[in-house]
This record gives sequence, C-alpha cells and structure tokens, in this order.
Amino acid sequence: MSQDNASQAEFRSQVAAWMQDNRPADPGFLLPQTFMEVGSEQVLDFLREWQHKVWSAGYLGMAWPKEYGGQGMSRDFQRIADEEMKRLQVPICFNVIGLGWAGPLILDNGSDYEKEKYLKGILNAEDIWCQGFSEPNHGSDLGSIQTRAERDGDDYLINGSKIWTTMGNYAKYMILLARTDPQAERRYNGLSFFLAPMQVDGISTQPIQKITGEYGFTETFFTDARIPANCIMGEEGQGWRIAMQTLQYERGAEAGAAGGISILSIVMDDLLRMAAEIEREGEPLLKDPVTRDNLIKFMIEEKALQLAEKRIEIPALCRDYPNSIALSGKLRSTEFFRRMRQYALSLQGAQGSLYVGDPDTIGGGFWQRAYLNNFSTTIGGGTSQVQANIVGEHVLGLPKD
Amino acid sequence: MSQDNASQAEFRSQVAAWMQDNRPADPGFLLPQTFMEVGSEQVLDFLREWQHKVWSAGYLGMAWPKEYGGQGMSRDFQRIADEEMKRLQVPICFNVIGLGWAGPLILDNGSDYEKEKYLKGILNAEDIWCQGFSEPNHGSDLGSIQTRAERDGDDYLINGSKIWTTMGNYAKYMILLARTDPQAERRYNGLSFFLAPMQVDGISTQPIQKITGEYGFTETFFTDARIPANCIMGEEGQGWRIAMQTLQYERGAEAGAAGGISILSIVMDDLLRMAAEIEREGEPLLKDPVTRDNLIKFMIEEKALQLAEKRIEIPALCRDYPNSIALSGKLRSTEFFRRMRQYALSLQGAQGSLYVGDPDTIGGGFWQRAYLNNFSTTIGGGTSQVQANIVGEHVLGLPKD
Amino acid sequence: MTTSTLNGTTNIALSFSDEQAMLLDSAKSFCSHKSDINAVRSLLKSDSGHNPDVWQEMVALGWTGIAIPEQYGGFAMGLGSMVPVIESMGRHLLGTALITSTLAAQAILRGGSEAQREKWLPKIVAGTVGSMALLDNEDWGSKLCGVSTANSSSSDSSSKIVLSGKKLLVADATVADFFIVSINHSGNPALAIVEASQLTANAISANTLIDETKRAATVDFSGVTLSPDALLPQSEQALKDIRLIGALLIAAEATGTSAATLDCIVSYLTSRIQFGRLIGSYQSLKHPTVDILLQMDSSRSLIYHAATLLDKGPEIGPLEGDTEVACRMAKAQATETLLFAGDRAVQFHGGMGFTYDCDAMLYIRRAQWAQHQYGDAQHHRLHLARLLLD
Amino acid sequence: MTTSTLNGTTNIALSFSDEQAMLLDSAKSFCSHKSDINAVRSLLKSDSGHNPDVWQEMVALGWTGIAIPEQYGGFAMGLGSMVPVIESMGRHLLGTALITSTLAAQAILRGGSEAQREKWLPKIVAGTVGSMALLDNEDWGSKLCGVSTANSSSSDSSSKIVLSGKKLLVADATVADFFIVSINHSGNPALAIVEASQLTANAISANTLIDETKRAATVDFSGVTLSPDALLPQSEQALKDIRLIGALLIAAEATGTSAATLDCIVSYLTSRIQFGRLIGSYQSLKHPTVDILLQMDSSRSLIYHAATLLDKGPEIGPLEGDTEVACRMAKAQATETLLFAGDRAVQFHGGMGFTYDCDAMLYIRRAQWAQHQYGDAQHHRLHLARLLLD
Repeated sequence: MSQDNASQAEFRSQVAAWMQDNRPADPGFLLPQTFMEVGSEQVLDFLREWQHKVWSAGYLGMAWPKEYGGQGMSRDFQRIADEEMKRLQVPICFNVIGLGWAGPLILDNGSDYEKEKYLKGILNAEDIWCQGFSEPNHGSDLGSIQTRAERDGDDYLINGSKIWTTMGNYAKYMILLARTDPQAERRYNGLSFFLAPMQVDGISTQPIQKITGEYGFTETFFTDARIPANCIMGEEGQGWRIAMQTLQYERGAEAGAAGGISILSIVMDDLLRMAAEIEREGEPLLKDPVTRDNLIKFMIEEKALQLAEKRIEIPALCRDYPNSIALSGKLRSTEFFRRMRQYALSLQGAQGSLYVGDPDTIGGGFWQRAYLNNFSTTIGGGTSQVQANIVGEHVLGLPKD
Repeated sequence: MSQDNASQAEFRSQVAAWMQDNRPADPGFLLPQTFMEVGSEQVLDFLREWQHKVWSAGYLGMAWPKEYGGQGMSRDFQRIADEEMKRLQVPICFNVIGLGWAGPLILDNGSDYEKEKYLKGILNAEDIWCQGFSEPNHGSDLGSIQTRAERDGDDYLINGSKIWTTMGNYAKYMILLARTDPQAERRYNGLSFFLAPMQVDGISTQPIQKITGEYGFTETFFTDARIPANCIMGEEGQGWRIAMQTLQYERGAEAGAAGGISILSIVMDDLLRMAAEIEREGEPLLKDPVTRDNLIKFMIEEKALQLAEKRIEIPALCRDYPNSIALSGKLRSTEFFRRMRQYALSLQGAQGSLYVGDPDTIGGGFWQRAYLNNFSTTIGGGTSQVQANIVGEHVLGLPKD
Repeated sequence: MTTSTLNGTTNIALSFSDEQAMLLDSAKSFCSHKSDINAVRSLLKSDSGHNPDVWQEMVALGWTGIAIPEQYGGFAMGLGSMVPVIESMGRHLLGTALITSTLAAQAILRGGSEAQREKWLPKIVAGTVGSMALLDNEDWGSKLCGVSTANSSSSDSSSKIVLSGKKLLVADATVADFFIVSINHSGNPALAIVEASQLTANAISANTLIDETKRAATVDFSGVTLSPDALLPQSEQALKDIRLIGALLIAAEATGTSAATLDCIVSYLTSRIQFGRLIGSYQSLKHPTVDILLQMDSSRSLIYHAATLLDKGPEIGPLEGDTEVACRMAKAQATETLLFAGDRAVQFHGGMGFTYDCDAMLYIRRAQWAQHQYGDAQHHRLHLARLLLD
Repeated sequence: MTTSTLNGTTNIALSFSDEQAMLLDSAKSFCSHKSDINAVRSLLKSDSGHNPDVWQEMVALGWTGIAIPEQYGGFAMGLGSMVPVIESMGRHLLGTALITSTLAAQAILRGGSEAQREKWLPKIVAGTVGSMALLDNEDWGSKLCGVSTANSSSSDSSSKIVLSGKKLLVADATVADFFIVSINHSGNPALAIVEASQLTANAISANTLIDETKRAATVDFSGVTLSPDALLPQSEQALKDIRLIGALLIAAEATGTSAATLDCIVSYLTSRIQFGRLIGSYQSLKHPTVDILLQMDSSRSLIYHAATLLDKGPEIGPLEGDTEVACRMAKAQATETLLFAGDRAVQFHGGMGFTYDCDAMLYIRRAQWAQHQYGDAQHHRLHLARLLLD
C-alpha cells in the first residue's frame, strides 16, 4: 500500500467502518470466490443486492463520471476502497465483465449515447454483462474465431457459438468478438467487436456443469440472431485491437475499471488457521516440522508474489526483463494457488475426502471447491503451458516452438 | 537376486571371501565411480592391476570361452560374482568398452582370428578399448556422423573427429563408427563399424577437462589416419546395425558382457550414513523430521527402481506398456541419482562448500564429485530430455515434437 | 534379506504366479466389460454406488473368497492375490464393497475366535457385505482408539455391552450386512461385530464424498447392545494389520486408477489439435505424461512387492518388518502418483477438463479421496522413518 | 504493518531511491567491465582470487564506505544500499573481500566500542580488509559459540587473553588485515579483533572450495594474545545481526549469479541447433528456463524487500521482526533458485555443459558454495517457522 495522506486515511477508515457495519450475514451457502461461480438465482440475487448496496454507498465506480452513475473522484479513492474490501473479505462485486471490461471500454471509446445507455446499469448491477471471445474447439487461439457477423441492412446476422460465457444465462449484454470478413488476409483483421444484446431471438444458452458439479458458465448459440448494426464498437475489422484494449483494464481501478473486488482470495492465513485447528497424533498440525517446512515455503512464495506487484512500480529494479513481472503474473499466481490449495487438501486427513454439502467438511468444503475451481485460472485465458511460452518468448526472447 | 542352488551358494561365499581378502588398500585418492574418471596414469595403473587380479582369480569373463581367456562357465556364475563385487563395493573393472561392448560383439560376430587377437587382452586389461561414436556438434544425433572412412587399397583413410572418447589417450583400440558412403540415401546406411587401432599416424587425442576439474575423456582427431581394411566389422553400410547391436550387451553378463562391475554406485545407504554422522543443533541430521521425510521419499524411489528390474522379468505385470521399464531405465535412474546427490550436498552444511582435495570434506569430496559427474549420465547417451521424448513416443505413442 | 536401512541391504522380492497372472487377466477383462465409463457415470448419483448384479457376478467369480482359507469356504489364494483384482477395479472405477468386505473378513480371520470365523467367513465368501467402522476423528493415525464408542454397562465380563457414539466415513455402510467397529472397551481398544439389523432407525446418514463413485456414511452405533462374544479376541493386532492391508488395497486401487488416468490423458493428447499440432507433440504435455507413467510404474512395482511379501508370510500372522514397510511405501507412492496424474489430467484437457462431462473429473476426485484412506503419504513416511531410520 | 502470520497481514514494503538506482547502474557497469568471463577465469587459479587493482577501484568508488556512518568516514547510504552493489558483483562473479569486509565493519559498528569504531571503520572505508572468522564446526546454526577458541589466562578482566583453536572457512583470509573472531570467552560468546600481524607463521592454510572464484582458509588462532580491549562490548547482538546480514548479502550475490546463469542459458538456447531446430524452441528447455526467471524474480523482490526494511530501521539497532524474516526468506529463496538454475545450466548445455570450459560450471559451483554460507535454506525455514508460526 502507498502512504495515505490525511483525507485518504480518513476515507479509508470510513470505508472500513461502512463495510463492517454493512457486510451481509452468512447466507447459508458458500460465498462465490469469483464471478464464475454464480450458478443459481439465489447466489445471483445475493450478489446483485450486495453490489447495488456498495454502489449506493458510493464505493463503486468512484472515478467514473457523475452523470453516468459514478462519483467523479480520483482513482486513489477507489483503490483505497478496493483495498479495504479485499482486506475485510466482503463479498465480490460480481458484474465483472461490465465493471472491468465493457465499462472502461465504453468510457474510453463510446459515444455519449452509449455511455448514457450502458454505464449506470453496469454499476448498479441491473444489467449483467458477459463476454463472448472463446469458442468450442479453439481453446486459447482467438485468431481462429469462427462465429460470423454478416451485415444485413441495419443489422448484423450472428451465427456460431461461444463457450465459457460467464453468467451467459443471466446477462443482458455481451461483449462479442465475431468474424465480419472471412476473406481477410491476416485472420485477426477479419474480426469485429460488438456490444451485443442477449435478449434477442436466435440466441440461446446452455449451462455448463463445472468440474465442481456447480454451474456458472454457459455455452452460447447464435442462429441467425439479429443485432442492430450500431452495436459495433469501432469499425469492422478493428475487433482484435479493441479486444486487446480490454486486457489493459484488467489491472483494476488504476487502469480505468470501476473497482470493487472481483476475487475473494484465499490467502496463506487461511491455510495457517486450518493447520492450527487440525490435529495429528494429538498435536496441532501447525506444530508438525514437515508441515511447517512446507508452509514456510508457501509463505515465502506468497511474499514474493505480493512484492512483485510493488517491484513492478520501480523500473530500476526491473531493468533486465522489464516486462517479466507483468507477463508472468497470471502464471505465477494461478500456479501458486493451485499448488497451495492442493496442499491444503492433503492436510485434511479423512475429512479431506468429504465434499461441499457434508456437515463434517472443514470450512464447508471451501478448499475442495477452491482447488477444483482454480483450474479455471490455470486453463482459462491461456493455459499455464501457453503462458510459459509467452513468458519464454516475449520476456526471454526464446524461439517459438 | 534369484535363489542360489547349492553350488552357486558355495561359489558366492567363495567370491565374497576372495574379494574381502584381496580388495586393495585405500590408494590415497578417491576411487573412480565409473570408467569415465580415469584421468591420470596413477589411477589407470591402479585399476589395471585390480582388473588383472580379478581376472587371474577367475572372476571375469567367466562365461567367455577358455581358449580366449575366459572360464567357459555358465553366465549365472558371472552374475553371482558381479553381485558380490557390487555388494562389497570393490573397485570397478575399468576396461568397460572392451568387456561390455567390443568383447561380446567380437564373440558374436568376429572371426577366429579376431577372437584370438582381441579377447584375452580385453580381459587381462592389457589392451584398453575406447568408443568413437559421438562427434563434436552432433550431440545425441548419431545419424549426423561426419567422420569419413575412405577405402584406399588395403586400408581405410580416416578423417574427422570424435568426442567423449573415454580413455582415448590410453586406448589401444577403438570401436569406431564412420561414414563410408556419404551418398547413401538414408544417412544411417552410409555408416560402417571398425575395430580400429589407435597407435597409428594421424590419430591424436586431446584430453577434455570435465566439469569436476578432472580428466577422463578425450577428443580424438583423425587426419588421413590409415587403418587396415580388415578392421571393418561386417560389411560397409552395416555400421548402424552393429552399433545398435552393442547396446543390447549393456545389460551385463547375462547379455554376453564379460562381467565385472562398471559403476561403483552410491546408494541410499551412503546417504543415510552421512546423515547419521552430521549434526545439526546438537542432533544427528538423521533425527531431523524434515530430513527424514525427504530421505524416506528417496528410499521409496530407490526401492521402486530396484523392483523395476525384477518386474521386467514378469511379463504379466508389464502388459500395458511392455517396453516401459526397459526404455525408461536410464531416465529414471540417472535422474534419481542426480537429485539424490544434489540433496546429499544440501545436507552438508558449511563443509559442503569444500571440494575434493580439502582435508575437511565429508568423504573426501565424494558427493561433490559424484553430483557433478552424474551429469555425464543425464547428458551422455541421449539427454534426459531426449530420453523423455523416447519414452513418450515409443512407450506411450505420443506424437513426435 | 532385510529392508534397506543403514545396514545396506534391501528386500526386493517380487514374484507373481501363473495363477495370479490368470486372475489378473480375468479381472481386467471383467472390470473393463462391467464398468465402462458410461456405467461408471450412470452410478454417480445412485444410492449404493454400485450395480448389485455386478456384485453378484464378482461373488460368483470367487473374488470374495480369494484371501479366505479353504476351511472357511474360501480359495486360499492369499491376500496378495487381491492386489491384481483391486488394481483392475481401480482401473475402471468399479464400485462395490469388495475392499471393505475383504478388510472385514481379514479382521475376523486375524482377530476373531474360531466360532466367529466359522460363522462369518463363509458368509462373506457367499457375498455378505462387511464394512469397517474405524474412524472417530479425522486422523487415521494413533488416536483411533482414544475416543470411546462403547461402554460396558457393568464390569462383569459376561454382561451385555451397550455402544454409544458415531463412526465417520464408514465405507458402503448402506449395503453392509454387518460392521466391524473399533471401540473403546473399558479403556482398551477392541473390535466388535455389529449386525446392520441391530442399528436403530436412521442410524446411517450418507456422507457427501468428493469421489462420487464411492459411498460412505456416518453411522451412529448408540444404543446397540452386544453380548461379549461380539468382541474379537485378538483385536489389537488385527486392527494394526487391517490398517496396513487397507493401505495396500487402496494403493492397488489407486495404481489402477493412475493407469486409467494415463490412458485418458494419452488418448486426448493423441487426438486433440491446437495451433495446428496434435497437443501430445508439445513437450510441456508430453514430458509430465511420461512422469506419470514412471510414477505409475513405481507404484505398480511397490504394490506387487507388498503383495509378494504378504503371500510369503504366514497366512494369518501379523504384518511386520519388510511387509509393513512395503505396504506403507506402496500407499505413499500410489496415492501421490494419482494426485499428480489427476491434477495433470484436468489441466491437460484445457477448457474441456474444467467440465463435469470430462472424465478427468472422475480421476482427480478419486485421487483426493484415495490419499486420505488409511493414512496419507506424509503419515506413512513418518512411520517409515521410524521403521527404517531409527 | 506486520509480518504474515495467523493475524493475516503482511509487510510488503519495497522502496528504492533514485540514489540507489544510480548506484545500481554504476555497479552494473563497473562489474561488467572489470569482471568479464575471461577475467573471472583468469583468476580461478590465483592465490587471492581477485585483482588488487579492481579492489582499489572499488574502494575509490566508495563501496567500502556505503554502509558506514559519516562520522567514521563513510557515506551513510545504509546497509540496504549494499544489496544492489553485491547483486551486481554476483552477476559477474566478481571476486574481492567486499562482503566479508562489510560484515566485519558491521560487527564493529554494531558490537564495538566507540574507540574501536573510530580506529577501524575509517580504515575499512579506506580499503583495509576485515574478515569474519565464525565457524568452528560445519553448522551455521546454534552451536557457533559452543566450541571454544579462546581462553582467558586468568579471570582478572584486565589481563591478557590467549586464544587457542582454529576457525574454518574464513573468507579471504590471506588478504585480510584483521579478523573478527567469535570466541568462547570464559563460557560466554564474544567477538574479538585479531590483526593479521598477530597470527603465528603458517596459521593460515587455504581451503579447497567447490567455487573456485571464492577464497577461504582455515585459520589457527592458537597462541594469539589479546588485551581485553580487543573484545567487542556488544558481541552477542552483533553476532546475531552479522549472521542475518551475511545471509542477505549472500542472497543478493546469489540473485545476481542467478541472473547471470539465466543469461548464459538463454544465450545457448537461442544459438544452439539440434535436430534442425534452435534448442530454445523445445518446451522441455524453454519452460524450466521460464521457471528460473520466475524464481530469480522472486529472489530479487525478496532481497530488495529486506534491503528496504534494513534501511527503514535504526542505523545500528538489532535486526528483528520483519527484518529478520525478510533476510531469512531472501536467503532461502535466492540460493534455492541458484541451485536450480546452476543445475539446469549444466544440463541444458548438453555435452558442452559437462566440460570445465563451459561457463555453466562456474554457476553450479557458485550455487553449491552459496547455499551453505550463513545457513542453508532448510535452516532458515526452520527459524522462519519459529518466527511466523509459533
């Protein structure tokens, strides 16, 4: 954390107080760690209410203009609010594609009409947004997108399908990447970017059951779905560039996103608390020397991960590979969490063989679900294997496969 | 070990007794773990004397015919002698290329003249043999061999160079793979195999200093070196097939090799003894729980390695991947030893920063040298990375890179 | 030959008879036919987790009698011969109570009176299901008997015993005809036989397991009244043996499942194309898959080594020395292997791997379940250190 | 902000001033010019292991005074500013006694009397070399003061002290002008200053180190007679601090060497062709190289975090709490990283890697040396567990 000035410090304690007063009571189900776990109306309603409440209190979209539902304040305040929400582990602000991707894109590139139409609904959680980039059978390879968008008078006709559409079954809008020119010489040049309505004929969604047994994603099918031509963002053929632009917003409020926390992270402290509670041969596991050695290894790794985010701000300490920390962040953190969560399960003894829903699980089955769900992060958005290639080639300059 | 019958059991104790009575006194230098560590005349003389002594006692070449220096006995006896030598950790029989490669090849393929000429000198250590397969810049890729052998009257003229020639500077003969037909359509078909004399004009050797600082290999240069045409084994163009044939002998006496131990292996017991002697915070390291957990992991791995050699003899337990154990043996064992030796060094505390030659080293620097030397096994004969490809492709049927 | 320790020698006995080879072949074939992946999936939401017809066929094949002496109606092939059968079941995720029923039989054989053996063992051979009820806390370790589930109503040894307390994670409890329950009997650990009919209504409440091919329940034995002859006379040794045999059988099952996981990965790697290449050609997938193979090979060597030692020892004698070492090594290796294989199976399937429809899900869940049965790897390494390093 | 423990907060302070950035740039440039790989190799067999002219230039640059307060002739930049300098030296395997001399200066600064500071610190700034003589057994751990090297000839505190005993692995002993020796003084640990001129003939016998770029010796202090004012008054705290600072400086040096190792690997992977492809295109080489990068990045974050905390604390106060945690984490991470990098560097160079001519040899040997200086990774994790988990 940076050093707060006086008004920031006051704001920080004000946020903290509000969060502590207003955090929701235990809803009786495991809270989602990420927005990809919204698998039922019950969970959706809960999160919608919470996001609306955070926004109403003025702690979401703080740096967005007042006329579109924001507070028109400096980004520092949103950062502070986010830090406090993270620290206090309140529920997530779930409308992530809207808050973090579509919203900032519209703010940067959109017309006044578009800003008027979309932004407030993103913040107050009335309009849920989803993302339509990935397609079945093409995994991480966005250049291979097959979904077609054909201009037909004042409309585009959309045909094809998208996969891993988070909350596709609840969303009102989709940021959609589709192919307008199949003949384009370079395949990336044939793509266009749309702010597409989901409630039109010819769009249907099919929920995908996750490895956890729960829902959260859909496959989305387009069959001659007709969307207005003015849904396009930018020009035809600029889709790839705009999609890449959305990636920069991922870095959070400081990069233009509305703010709010999108991931309830499990940190080492949770694992330490678990190890303090479990007993082995009459002693807390936290006293077992082998377990301690392993826990310390993870703690060193966690510390280094946290420090990396600080070091990236000090160019003098990043000279030899300036893009290393940024390009390897996903790989480092998602693999850390995978190993850490897998390790946590190995410590649970017989209770580790139980699952979410059993009254005797440790933490309601939190670790079981967290480990399995973690694969969405080591697979989605480019698998760890692809990430390692990216780092090898773009940071170290190693040759392509 | 198989069950001995009565005469075998008696023989076993006879060998053991002889070895215990005749094992050489500590020579004042670290004994070589493998024949690749013969870097000085002093070491050479020591090993030559030992091999001669073992052969004179009748414990080497036991299954080779009597007329060529062997004992004409069943291979079981050589196996037993080898087992006892291994168990008692006597020095190696160093003339490995002769005993294990050239000798059995000559026995299987050679003329009476060749048997007469070569075999006894292999056994009694008078004639040292070396191998000339690898070449500079071609690593594991034998198909790319460039060294030329051109027929010129009753001779072949050899030009080119070989690398990793073990004891090249001491050897009388080389098993040499060279290209007789550069035009051959398939490059493997252009190779021929020679039993080449080393003491001829035009052959020079340059010792290679190893990572350990010691010697043991040479680079061998051929400049219009003239060797008799009858040195060829088989016909021109059969070199690749014959080279492959030598590989089968590597499995030891049971596959036709003369016997003797070629590697003084470091086993887990050595590591356990070391851990029992080193103290940390006033306790033997062997009592430290973290160290114990690691040691047990290695012991499980060692046990599985040893069992694999037994399981390969039980086809019913190797049905799903019949060639798995055989093709993965090198990868499994060499990587095990690399990790185990590296781990051993990590336990040594400040003494681990010393090296061979310092009076305060643990075991004379045995572990330091063993770890560094171990890279010859994870690199030579196909790197571990190439081995993993071989196993993936030839055992699991995965596609080539 | 003794075990590898400071004295420098190692027991690497490994043998497998022609009879065992035939048993392995027939078990492989049976499991592959009766438990293809569709059959496995069709049972995931079922109550019992297995197909009763398949169980009856297994009984008819004699698998319930493999490790039971002839005088009790068994086939006296030795406990080691269960390993190829259980490995084959693991390879096809075939449900049924064979593991727990085998353990119940061994408990009676090793700890029971002659009368108990004569009463129960022939029934088990004939398909009666016994289940082990051992756990009263989450630790498979030493506290097993520290929590009481039984109270003698008086100190008179002929009087009735009234049980009180629950057992966690009792395998296949809903289909068990009887239970072998570890109890605290007047301060001493003991094993008691409880028939399912003796339980009170609602005594069994199913657990929700991470491995949906498995079934277990929390069983409340409170109020069950036993006569003293329900106790096994040699409980303590039997209990120790059962834990080691349980570890080995789970290791055998996990080894089979590792092989299945490997098949599943190899099949995907040799058919899926990404960026214009079969993905198995990428070394980042190929080499870890080779690691799985090598680890699976190690697991297999270790389980058949343990099987060999079990069959070399006396039919009923205690599991000690090299045999104990072998069982613990097998468990530590086999479930670590499956954890690695299952984790990689999901990852290597990419987006597909993240779905419930992908079979990798079955293997990663089995891996999580298996690691905790009869002691996890760290637990066994701790005990191995005591056996081998002290 | 406190350290990550059960209470759930973490100190992730990290700062680096413009002044430090300039120092880093100049150190990088200096080391790269003065210590290219040929210069390094030319010193391998030399007695001192370094080039005296280079040492004098380092003194002239002021590096010997970076962490020494102004009143003693230093530049008062703080100990944290040594980290960029030492990292740069590690990157180019630049020899010299800067690390051990820095530690000797810190020992006097933290443990010495005002008279001792005034006498020695200006000399150290001017290039006088001090060396630490700490080890009397192979363990960098708690037994350090358990073995005596000194005996007071009488209990009268003003009388002369006669030393007896040896110290192992005294860094750069042959070029040291004086030594800070840890001694057992009447049963208490103490630090004493011994001048090289006080040693008897043949007191120094060079060690053979696995890292041929480093120099150390066994030094026999027997017979050296000291007056009581050779003892440092605050020895005990100084000794603890020195061990932590030593761990950090070795970690900084190892991080630089990891970066060099990475450069060496990348350079080979982008130039060597095998089977028709640049070998860096193989994922089995590419991905572990990425792992080295990520671990090196972690090491670097941790050493500069420790540097930040050192400079935030009092100039002379004890190293405690988060600062101790940071030094230990840095050492555990940095030398594990270098061990991995050095091992892979040799392997990835193939046959060439197995030769003495290949530079990978230099890195793997440095890795082996570095892991054991000022406590190995397991030692520091043990102490971290006590700090963070109890």
